[in-house]
Amino acid sequence: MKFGKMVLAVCMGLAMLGQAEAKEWKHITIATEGAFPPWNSTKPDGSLEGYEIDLYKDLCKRMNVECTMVTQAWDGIIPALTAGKFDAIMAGMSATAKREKIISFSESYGTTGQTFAVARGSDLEKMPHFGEVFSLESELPQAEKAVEDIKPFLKGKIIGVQTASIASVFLDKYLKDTAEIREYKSTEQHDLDLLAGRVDVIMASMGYLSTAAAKEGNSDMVVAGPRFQRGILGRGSSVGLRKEDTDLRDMFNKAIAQAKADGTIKKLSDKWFGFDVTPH
Amino acid sequence: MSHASFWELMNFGPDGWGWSMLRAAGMTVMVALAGFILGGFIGTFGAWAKIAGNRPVRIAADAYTTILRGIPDLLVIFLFYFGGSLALSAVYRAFGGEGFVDFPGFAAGAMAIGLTSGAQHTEVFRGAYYAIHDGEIEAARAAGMTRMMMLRRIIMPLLLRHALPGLGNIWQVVLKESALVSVTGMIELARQAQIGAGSTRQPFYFFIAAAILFLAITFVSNRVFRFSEAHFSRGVRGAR
Amino acid sequence: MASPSMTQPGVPDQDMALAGPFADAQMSDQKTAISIRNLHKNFGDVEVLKGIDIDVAEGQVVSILGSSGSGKSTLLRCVNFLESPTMGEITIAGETIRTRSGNNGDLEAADMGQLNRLRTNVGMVFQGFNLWSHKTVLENVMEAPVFVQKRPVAECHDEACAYLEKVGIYEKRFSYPAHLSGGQQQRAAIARSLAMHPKVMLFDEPTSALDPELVGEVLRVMRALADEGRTMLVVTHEMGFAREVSNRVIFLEQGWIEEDGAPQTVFGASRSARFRQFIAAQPH
Amino acid sequence: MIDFPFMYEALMRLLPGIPMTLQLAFIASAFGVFFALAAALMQLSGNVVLRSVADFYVFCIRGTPLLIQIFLIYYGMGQFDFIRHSFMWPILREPYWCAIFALMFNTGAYGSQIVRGGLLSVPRGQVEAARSCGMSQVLIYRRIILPLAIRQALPAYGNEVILLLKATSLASIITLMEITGLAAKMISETYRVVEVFLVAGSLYLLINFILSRGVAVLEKRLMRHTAAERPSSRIAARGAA
Repeated sequence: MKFGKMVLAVCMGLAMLGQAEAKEWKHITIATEGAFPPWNSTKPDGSLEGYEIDLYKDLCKRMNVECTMVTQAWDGIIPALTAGKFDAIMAGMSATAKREKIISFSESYGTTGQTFAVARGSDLEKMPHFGEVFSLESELPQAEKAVEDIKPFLKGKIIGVQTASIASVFLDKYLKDTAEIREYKSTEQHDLDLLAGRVDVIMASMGYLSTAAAKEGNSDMVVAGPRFQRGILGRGSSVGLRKEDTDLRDMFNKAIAQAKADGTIKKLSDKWFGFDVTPH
Repeated sequence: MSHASFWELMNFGPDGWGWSMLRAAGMTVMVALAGFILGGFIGTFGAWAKIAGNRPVRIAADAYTTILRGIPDLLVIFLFYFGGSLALSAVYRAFGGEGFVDFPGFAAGAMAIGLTSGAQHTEVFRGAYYAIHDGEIEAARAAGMTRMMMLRRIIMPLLLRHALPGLGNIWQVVLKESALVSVTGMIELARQAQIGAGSTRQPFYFFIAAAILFLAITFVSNRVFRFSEAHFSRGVRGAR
Repeated sequence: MASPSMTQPGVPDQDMALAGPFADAQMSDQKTAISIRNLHKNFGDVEVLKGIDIDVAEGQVVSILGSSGSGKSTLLRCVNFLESPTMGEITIAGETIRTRSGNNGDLEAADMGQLNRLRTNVGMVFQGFNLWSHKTVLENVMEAPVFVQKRPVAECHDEACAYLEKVGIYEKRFSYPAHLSGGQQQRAAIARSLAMHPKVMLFDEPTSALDPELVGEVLRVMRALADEGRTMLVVTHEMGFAREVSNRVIFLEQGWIEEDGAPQTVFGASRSARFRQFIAAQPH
Repeated sequence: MIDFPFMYEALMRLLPGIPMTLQLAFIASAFGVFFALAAALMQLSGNVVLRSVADFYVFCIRGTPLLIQIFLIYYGMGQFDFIRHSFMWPILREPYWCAIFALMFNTGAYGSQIVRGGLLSVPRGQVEAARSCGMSQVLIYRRIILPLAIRQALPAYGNEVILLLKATSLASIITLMEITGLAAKMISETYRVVEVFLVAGSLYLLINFILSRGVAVLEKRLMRHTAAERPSSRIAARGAA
């Protein structure tokens, strides 16, 4: 019967879609978000650009594998990796202890820290410690003092942050009782709401915010307040991988180490961020 | 905050978003169509199960339609998107494969849509079957037709005629549901509009453009359905 | 053809009759309850009523006969403007309905307030009963007195019960229309229109939708109303009712009044060949 | 394979989302009914302008996905200075009200088709009877047409409320923490999609089950007047006849 044939065809088709990856990696599918400039973003024609787009091409050349890049919405990116939709994540994702329970990370290929942005002309622009960087690992007391210093400014305000981001973890820990926290699916959405006046502050990666603020149409957005990194914020953006693919992690680590050593990472970060994001 | 006009954004030059939006509209139609056809197969089977199946089969079909009508489509798409890969991989490994079965966003979206619309297809086909007069089937039997011939020559054409208006409604629903597939990262209209809105900070223009494209698709497909409804009804009426 | 003289109420000897406890009609002198003047009604190009003049005196029971399509229902429906006349004048209890030209060439009421007030003077009983299906029988009867005439609820309730008693379905007052037989429904509908204390009652083929065995119970109620001296305009196919109960018979043919007079006269020796033909064709 | 303690934890975390889900659905359908009624009356009115406006509204809403409508109202409106400086902004600023608006417009358009069907189903004769009693047009609508139309439309409208309840899940994309929003947040922390969504799905299923039972009970109450529903009263009627 026709129906039976159809079912058979569909099943066979599905089976062919799924070629198991061979043990030695010849082809890697890497996922990014495509909405987190300058790390990664989408151009009008649908193609991708950004620091990670340039970087993955370099790394794949070093690993001598063929790579394809796909986009995936941020809040489903880790489940999609574990579900086997792709093999690696390069989406400005910071390696945190919490995420490492589920997936593994390579060495970091960039870190800019997390900071705030506010609307130009608002009182929040005057938050103290602007331009200072605090490590939540080695300088924890100072960092926590800085948080106390900005609390009076944030009292009763609304902070926008991307769901499942390290900034949201930070806010959850330090500012949950001070301000109302609203979670967005993508960083661009909280930018829109900052400009529209629905939220008073947003928190995201320094690299993202400084680029976003420089963008045309965002002249009303300014970076403010202290910058935090390390600790619960993780050790910088890294390639996210399935735990069992240790061989792939070793390959990425080796390639990243090479790219750091020969200055490729510095060169690319200067191009995209305007400053060096090489982690040390 | 905005400066560029609607037409500056939506032009078809190298910096314009016109082609991207059109491409995304094409993707919307493709994934909706794939889901609709898949839903049709599921619905055929479901209707058969409800009409002619034995008790357990009927209960299963009822459970399927009840559950899928009771939970949000967004959840179904999520579940299917993530759960689908896991399940397929498990099956694949059970048969001795290694690693992961890739499950592309398009297939996931189409299948999720197919699964949700299948529940509606089931009800439409069932209703259409019951709308066929017993006399018409009896007459076919009296004319000495075999079961298969009766199905092919009498029941199917009549079924289609009764089902067409319902199918038109389902198509509308499916078309709109395809917007939810954007959560799987597939770049269809809704997702493309979000990307454009984010990149240019002009959300209104992008979402209105997406809305207009959806309306255009709706309008055209409405016409197609109305035409085919008229066609099928005329044919049958003429034969009477 | 209707001659002007036919429009006069021609049956003084039948001037009756015992006023029942609910009768509003005055017996003293013959006031005109309804006056229809030069009534025309077109449906598109079809002329259904071609100039009707009727004066109904208080206490008169007028049967309107005619073959189907003769315009008798339309005539009745024009009286309370359920159908908009194309031309003409309706006067109810001495008050003429004010009209103006509507969009489609027909007349329309110039003052809806006046029309609605006059409508409460005219009770109407329909062929299809038209009881409000979401209300009980009692609610149906109380609806207009309470919400249109704004009379005290308690008073309306007691009166409604009395009317239901009168038409013989008091024990059904809490039932919904769908639970009643056709005859019961029609009697409820009669009670409903009585409850407004109408000066005139219009009956639009009240027994046509009923099974033959249920016709009698409705006719009995109508006969009782006639005996009370109520003014009634009845479109009917019941020859028995026309002959025995009404004191005036109007025969409508192709939009004209073909015959108008006392039943004895009309049924006895009609001048109209059409009417004699019509009578002959009726089942007995 | 199924981790029950985790599912229990998920249930406990999703339960607080129920009030938000119910609020969105009920407030939106309460307001939406008026849109539905207004659009239906406009569509049935003889006035060409009114009818065209209503037709256009219904066409636009039914022809576009709710997702786009929500985005358009939430992000799209916020794009314009004149809206951000208008008296509406204190309301449009809140994602909660934007979601309500979007859901309300949406259900209004779908509901109007149901209401229109209900209005058209009112028997002409019963309206004529009301008219012959001298009822004004307003009174006829209030006492006869609407009560009858509501009874007719109720089952379909109940279905629409269930669809609306499912649609509230989209409010999560504009930061509202209803059931799906909480589920998405929990997934972002635990990365366990299937279990969390199974729990969320069951919650929706349960709410919709209760809702549909409620509609059925209401329907039974309102449908007392139809003979088929109450054999007992038919027997009573026959006995007394």
